[in-house]
Amino acid sequence: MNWLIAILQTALLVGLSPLLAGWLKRCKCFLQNRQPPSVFQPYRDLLKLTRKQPVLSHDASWLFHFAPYMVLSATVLAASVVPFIAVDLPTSATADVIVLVGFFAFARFFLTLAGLDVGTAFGGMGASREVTISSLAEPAMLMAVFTLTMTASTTNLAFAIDHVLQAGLVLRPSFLFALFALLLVAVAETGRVPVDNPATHLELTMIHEAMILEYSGRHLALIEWASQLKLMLYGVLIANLFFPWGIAQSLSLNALGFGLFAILLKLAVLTLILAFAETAVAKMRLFRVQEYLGFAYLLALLGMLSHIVLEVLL
Amino acid sequence: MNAQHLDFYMQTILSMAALVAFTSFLMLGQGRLLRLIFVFAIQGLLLTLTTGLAAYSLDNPHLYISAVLTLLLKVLFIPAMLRREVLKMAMHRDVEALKNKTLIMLSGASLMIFSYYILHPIVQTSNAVMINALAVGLSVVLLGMLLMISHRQAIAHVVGFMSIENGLFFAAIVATHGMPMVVELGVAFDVLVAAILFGIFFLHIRTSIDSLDVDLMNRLHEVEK
Amino acid sequence: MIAVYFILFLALLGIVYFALIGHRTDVGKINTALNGISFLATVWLAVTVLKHGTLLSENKAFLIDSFNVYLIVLTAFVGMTTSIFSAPYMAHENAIGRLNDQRLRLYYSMYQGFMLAMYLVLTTNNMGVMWVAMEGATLATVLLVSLYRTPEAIEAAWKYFILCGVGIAQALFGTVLLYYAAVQINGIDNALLWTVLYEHADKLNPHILELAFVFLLIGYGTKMGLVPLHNWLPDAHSEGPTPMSAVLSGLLLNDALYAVVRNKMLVDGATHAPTASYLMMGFGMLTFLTAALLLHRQKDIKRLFSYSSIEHMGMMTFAFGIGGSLATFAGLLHMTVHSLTKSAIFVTVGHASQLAGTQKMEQIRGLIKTQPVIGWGLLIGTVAIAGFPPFGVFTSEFLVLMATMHSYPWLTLPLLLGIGVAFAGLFRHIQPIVYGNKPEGQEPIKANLWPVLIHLALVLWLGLAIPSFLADWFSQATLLISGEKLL
Amino acid sequence: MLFLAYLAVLLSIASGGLALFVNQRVFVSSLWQQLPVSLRQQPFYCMTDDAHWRVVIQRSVFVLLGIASVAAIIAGLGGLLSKQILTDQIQLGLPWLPWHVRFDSLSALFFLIVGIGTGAVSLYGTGYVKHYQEQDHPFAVLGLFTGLFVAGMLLVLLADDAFFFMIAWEVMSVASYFLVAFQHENPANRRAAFLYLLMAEVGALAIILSFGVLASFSTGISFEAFRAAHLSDTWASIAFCLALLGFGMKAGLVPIHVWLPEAHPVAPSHISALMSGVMLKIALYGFIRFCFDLLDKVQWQWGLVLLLLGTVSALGGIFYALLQSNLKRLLAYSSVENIGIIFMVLGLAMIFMANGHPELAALGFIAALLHAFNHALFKNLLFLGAGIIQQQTHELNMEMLGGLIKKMPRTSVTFLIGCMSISALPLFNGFVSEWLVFQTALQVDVLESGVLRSLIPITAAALALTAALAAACFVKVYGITFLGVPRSHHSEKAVETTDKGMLTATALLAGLCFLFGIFPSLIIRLLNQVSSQILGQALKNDTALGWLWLAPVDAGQASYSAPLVLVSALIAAGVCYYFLRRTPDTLIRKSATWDCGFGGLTPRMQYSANAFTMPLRRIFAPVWQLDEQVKKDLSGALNQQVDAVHYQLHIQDHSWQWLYQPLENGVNSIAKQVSRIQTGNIRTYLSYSFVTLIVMLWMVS
Repeated sequence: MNWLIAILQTALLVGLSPLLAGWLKRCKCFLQNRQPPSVFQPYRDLLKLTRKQPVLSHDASWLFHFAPYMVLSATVLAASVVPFIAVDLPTSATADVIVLVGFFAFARFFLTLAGLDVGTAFGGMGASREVTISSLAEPAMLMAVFTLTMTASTTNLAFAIDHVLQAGLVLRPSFLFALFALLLVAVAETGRVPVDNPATHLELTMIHEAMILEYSGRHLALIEWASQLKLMLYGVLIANLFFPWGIAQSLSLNALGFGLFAILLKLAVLTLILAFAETAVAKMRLFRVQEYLGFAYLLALLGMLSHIVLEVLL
Repeated sequence: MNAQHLDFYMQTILSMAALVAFTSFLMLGQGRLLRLIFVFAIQGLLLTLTTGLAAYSLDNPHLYISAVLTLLLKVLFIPAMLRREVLKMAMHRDVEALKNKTLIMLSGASLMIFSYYILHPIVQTSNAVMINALAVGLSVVLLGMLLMISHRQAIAHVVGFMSIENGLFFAAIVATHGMPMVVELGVAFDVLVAAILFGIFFLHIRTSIDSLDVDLMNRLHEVEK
Repeated sequence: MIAVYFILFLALLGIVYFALIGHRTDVGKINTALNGISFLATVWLAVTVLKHGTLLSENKAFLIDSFNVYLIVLTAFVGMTTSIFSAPYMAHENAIGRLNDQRLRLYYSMYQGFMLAMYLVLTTNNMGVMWVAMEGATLATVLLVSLYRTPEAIEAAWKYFILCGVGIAQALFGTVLLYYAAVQINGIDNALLWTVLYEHADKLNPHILELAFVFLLIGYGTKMGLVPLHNWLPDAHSEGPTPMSAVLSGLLLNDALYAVVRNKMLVDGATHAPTASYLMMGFGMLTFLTAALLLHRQKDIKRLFSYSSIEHMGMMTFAFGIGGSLATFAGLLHMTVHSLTKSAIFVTVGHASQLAGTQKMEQIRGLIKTQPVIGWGLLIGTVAIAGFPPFGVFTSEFLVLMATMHSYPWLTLPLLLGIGVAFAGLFRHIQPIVYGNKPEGQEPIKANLWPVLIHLALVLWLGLAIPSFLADWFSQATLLISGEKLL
Repeated sequence: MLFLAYLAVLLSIASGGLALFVNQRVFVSSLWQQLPVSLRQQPFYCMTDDAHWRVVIQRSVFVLLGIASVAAIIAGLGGLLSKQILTDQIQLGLPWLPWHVRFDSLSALFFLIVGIGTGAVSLYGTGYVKHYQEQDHPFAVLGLFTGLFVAGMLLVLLADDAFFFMIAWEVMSVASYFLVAFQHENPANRRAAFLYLLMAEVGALAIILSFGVLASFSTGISFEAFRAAHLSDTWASIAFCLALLGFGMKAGLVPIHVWLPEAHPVAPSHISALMSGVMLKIALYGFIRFCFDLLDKVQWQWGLVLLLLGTVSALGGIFYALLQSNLKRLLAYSSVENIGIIFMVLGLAMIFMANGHPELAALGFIAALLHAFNHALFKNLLFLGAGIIQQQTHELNMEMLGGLIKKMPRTSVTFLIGCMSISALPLFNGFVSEWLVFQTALQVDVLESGVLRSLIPITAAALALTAALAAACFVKVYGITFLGVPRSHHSEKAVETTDKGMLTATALLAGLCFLFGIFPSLIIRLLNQVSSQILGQALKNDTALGWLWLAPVDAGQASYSAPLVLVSALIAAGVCYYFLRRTPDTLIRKSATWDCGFGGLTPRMQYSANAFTMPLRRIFAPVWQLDEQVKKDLSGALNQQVDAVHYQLHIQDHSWQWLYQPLENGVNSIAKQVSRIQTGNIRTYLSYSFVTLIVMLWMVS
């Protein structure tokens, strides 16, 4: 039973991720008063891509086929770990937050390799920038996550959320810092403005798009889907870790329903904030990104220290 | 105690000691090689007399033998050999200008005092004369080294070396009435061989740097010039 | 006891024989044969000593105890192997015209003369005779140092002669003082015999003995190459023929050390103050460090290894200075392994310099590719002398370190520093010599590497396991010297 | 057990000895003729010609080595499973101190590591040594010292007294020195070898000194006596520092690591595999033995020192690895990084130990051991892979490689697995150990001292940075070396190696990496054994949720189940593959790479290794000493037209400038001063002895 629900929730998460992307686009168009496409446009795109005939370079190796499947399944695994609508599910015990980061690293590893595989300048450029940014972002993210896990004294996401729920609404400075740090990192990791702009294909600025430039057809679909899923995951992570209220603690049907409603609401709000941010700020130079992420790291560090200094009462 | 309480033997020994030390000083200040050699011969002679005296007064026969050996080696053979060298090299005219001679002499005097000073702790154990003799012997040894350090001629070095031997001998004779016979003979043999080797070396050195100035022999150094 | 006379007589015979017909072609073999026989004789002697303990000849002229017996065997052994090596070496030198027949005669006869002096130093019971023999060793070798008659050789020989002569004279003064102190004790005759002196050690006047020890230390220390009395040593080693350097490093230094240690035993018996120990430790440490540093500055390969000899003598002096059973044992072991290794190294060095036609290190290159045997011999020998296990040098150095750690912990630091510096100094020079490509016109030569092989094998054996009989000797000698039992 | 251990040692020595006969065909066959006819009945074919004979000998040498490794592995496993401590004495060494031998589970574990490493090498070696010219690079030397090297490492693990330990230790060092200097015709090797031996010597002296400190507090120099000794805190700290210096120098901690990136690249590849994969672990063993076993108690300050040193090494190592373009040099630096991680978590273990949390200490201890084990696996794998690449392309400079994934499919797969394990991706063994390290670091809440509690998470974040950079670094390695288009004709003409042994060796190691990535609990259970013997404390519930799960501290705190992850990954991949399976109208079409419509893509347009790391180089510039030069060949009117651009990048280690060059200059200048006493003037010499005499007389009187 539990397993079934876990799998269903994962499937739901995976299935809803294009919707989130659509919703985000819609918000942005609305803010930039443009005519928005349908919320379901991403689904259509994916479907179209899967039907198209993929074109591969002569120089592409087996790894090039292989990578998209790897990327997607790693992201799906990550999805299976994160509590979406219900907390105590067996899947969350198979892997904790460190493993979650590991999954993202796994996906990135193959994505960057794929970028290097064909041997174009674009692929290399994208890969190089991607690893740079991620290697800066990862410590900041772990720092932020550690703050929480140390508060809850567990690295298991489900237990952490439980702990927050039990504690009730406690105002913790460390959480504030961690939240901001995680937001910044999430923006960087999911390749949104101001770090990267998924909408552009301008050589000098693109990062994620440069990597996957050679992909087409179903492979492109897989990768697109994976990145949408990644965005979704970060959203869920932030929403459920910091504002877990409403998430289903029992497996009764209405609890689950309420949980679903709650998380969708939170996500909608988060996306709105993101859309605002993306509209407000401009993309920054590549070599200002380290300052941006350095700030994130600083926030995470402050969170950690304030947890150690202010909150642990021995 | 002072001198008039001693028997004649002791008095002679003391005066001999004084003379030997005096000869060393003469050598130390001596710039001309021939005179140097001459003084060295005198010192040998004094040594012979001392040995003979000791042999007579202690009627110890084997000291006679060493006396004869000393006479042959140190008074006749070595001086003659050195003299021949000097004449062959035609160095009998030139004088070696010793740098700050007075300093050397002063340091020689202080060495004498020093050797008394270091032998002083032994005084209470045995009679004074022997200590004095030992001190003279030691100071002769040290003066001999000083001679070698201050002079540049290889011949002077040989003289210094031999006068060190003299000092040892003097100490041995006076303080301990000579070493056992076998040692005496051995030492004498060594001195003989050494003398011969010196002769050979003069030849080689002359042929290699055609001079006997040891300061010219400094090929084997490790100082970066 | 007959063995002793036999050995001495044999050497004497050798002197005369070679002086007459030392230029024949087979002379090298005869030399080897003579040394071989005397080696067997010494083994026999060793066995008898092992059976009956200390031997004293009827006329009290010769004393063979567990301290000097193994040194005698060692001397004979190194003498033999070196003569094996010197046969082809000297033939080659003669062939390329560096030596004429007359000098060859001189060489072989003086070789025997040197061996005679060494045996006499070790076996005699009379410290006066010991002095005579020591001086005799100088006289025998000084002409060999100048054998090549180059200006450098003559200069080196002259320095060797004068410095050692003066030094040894001081040793004689020390002997006189000792004798004087001995004759003070009434009712004691032939007071220069070790046996007698040891009996009455406690009655001797400590002041005089301390003075005497200073003279003896400086005297024999000059022959040992203690800094700052060492200056003659690198010159003499580098300019003489290589077999001579081998025996000088392997034997003469040991015997000088032997003389010092004998006297130290006496002085320790008389003055129950650590003066002698402190003097030796100070000298040892100074010598060790200075030589280790000087290794870095060398250009001539034989000079390099003569400095390493100085360094090791410093370490042994230090070890004996520490006293105590462990350090003494280490010192004895180090004497053995050092002379074995160092003579082996000099053998290879000799071949290497013949191969390259020079002793300048920057002109000797690519030995391994030219003639692997020599190259590897030199490399392994250097590894051994630098104190790497499983060679015996490591064992003794390890023990010295442990002993130092026990008695004077802070002295281990300079010791270790010295070892490190010395190692670097050796290898920075040796590596480019053995490695690299073979330079133009460097051709293999006829070489006899058996001595090296045997020596290194022995050293290796000593490093892995010390045979029981040797351990017994060492422990008895340790008891004799330090007065403490080890095993 | 012990018998097997001895067997392993003897066999490896024997293999070394056998190697000496590689050129002695005539000699041996003459011996053969001596044998009675009855024995000579069967044909002894390999007497026929030299080449054949050489091959046979080389084979049998490596076969012997292989048997030795198998014996070592069995001995190790047996020692770990049977929870007993075996002791013995060999009648060698000093008369009053025979060689003491002790075989406990710690030794057993490292026996296992050595065994695996050597086994792989023995499979690999035969193929690798083929391409050495006999007259330039005699196999006799290589084989002999390889055998001695392995024997030395095994003996270190067996030694139970200071003397024996040092002998074995130095045999290991010296043998490996000769192996580093094996191809001594090019100066780089000579320099590396010298540096290596020098630092090995200094390290060994430091170790001897640390033993000496223990010895002066105890009754003898056997480890039994050491264990009984009780040191004052100061002396214990001194001993600890000396041991850290000695063993750290061998293990390659920053800043005493400089020999490592010099020596590992120049040694033959299978030797660098042994050195980097195994020998560093021996150094680690020595350190663990000294600190956790011989010293009676640990102090938390030591843990702090280790923590900081380890972090610095981890970061420094990976930073320098990132910029290397020589493959083996890069791998060597990444060894520094991994050693840093290990020491870091050892430091955590010490801190917990000293603060009275033995079970957490055990966690850290096991994490360290596990990482050591894993590193041995994948570093071996990577070095062997690098060896294959070198053999096939005669090239180690990544800028000259590329596109090998199509030329050498098998190698590329094994190498990929190696890269994934070393960059700590889930499903592979590297991840498990780093996960455990994080778990250890996150237990700081139990500590009282606020400093530690705030310091340790920061080091954990530093570790996160290290992991991320490692991933970046190995993306670069694999991407530049195997992917893309060949950058030189060397890699253009490269083909897959035909030698079965080399492929088997790498495949074996890759398989192990994967296996222990999926079933870490197998090895962790063995490690528990070790920690319960050394620390007297094992993990309480390492298998609370069943053997599929890994829950080191408490199922409620953290858990990881690699098998389930694997299963679900397969499901996910399978599902999407199923839905996207090739329908006829979506067959893949091959065409040219998109060239933005300009045309004429050349391999030189790809990202190079240096270009790939440029952003990181820019961001972390102060970490390195960079010397970057761009030269343009200008021509045409007013020198406006650029014909070619030359780019040069030279990376220097900071420690050279601050630590090593001053030392060298110091020694040289002192030596120069001292050498002034050798003036060459005899009168000066005479005055030396004169003055000495005077002074000493004055002193005694």
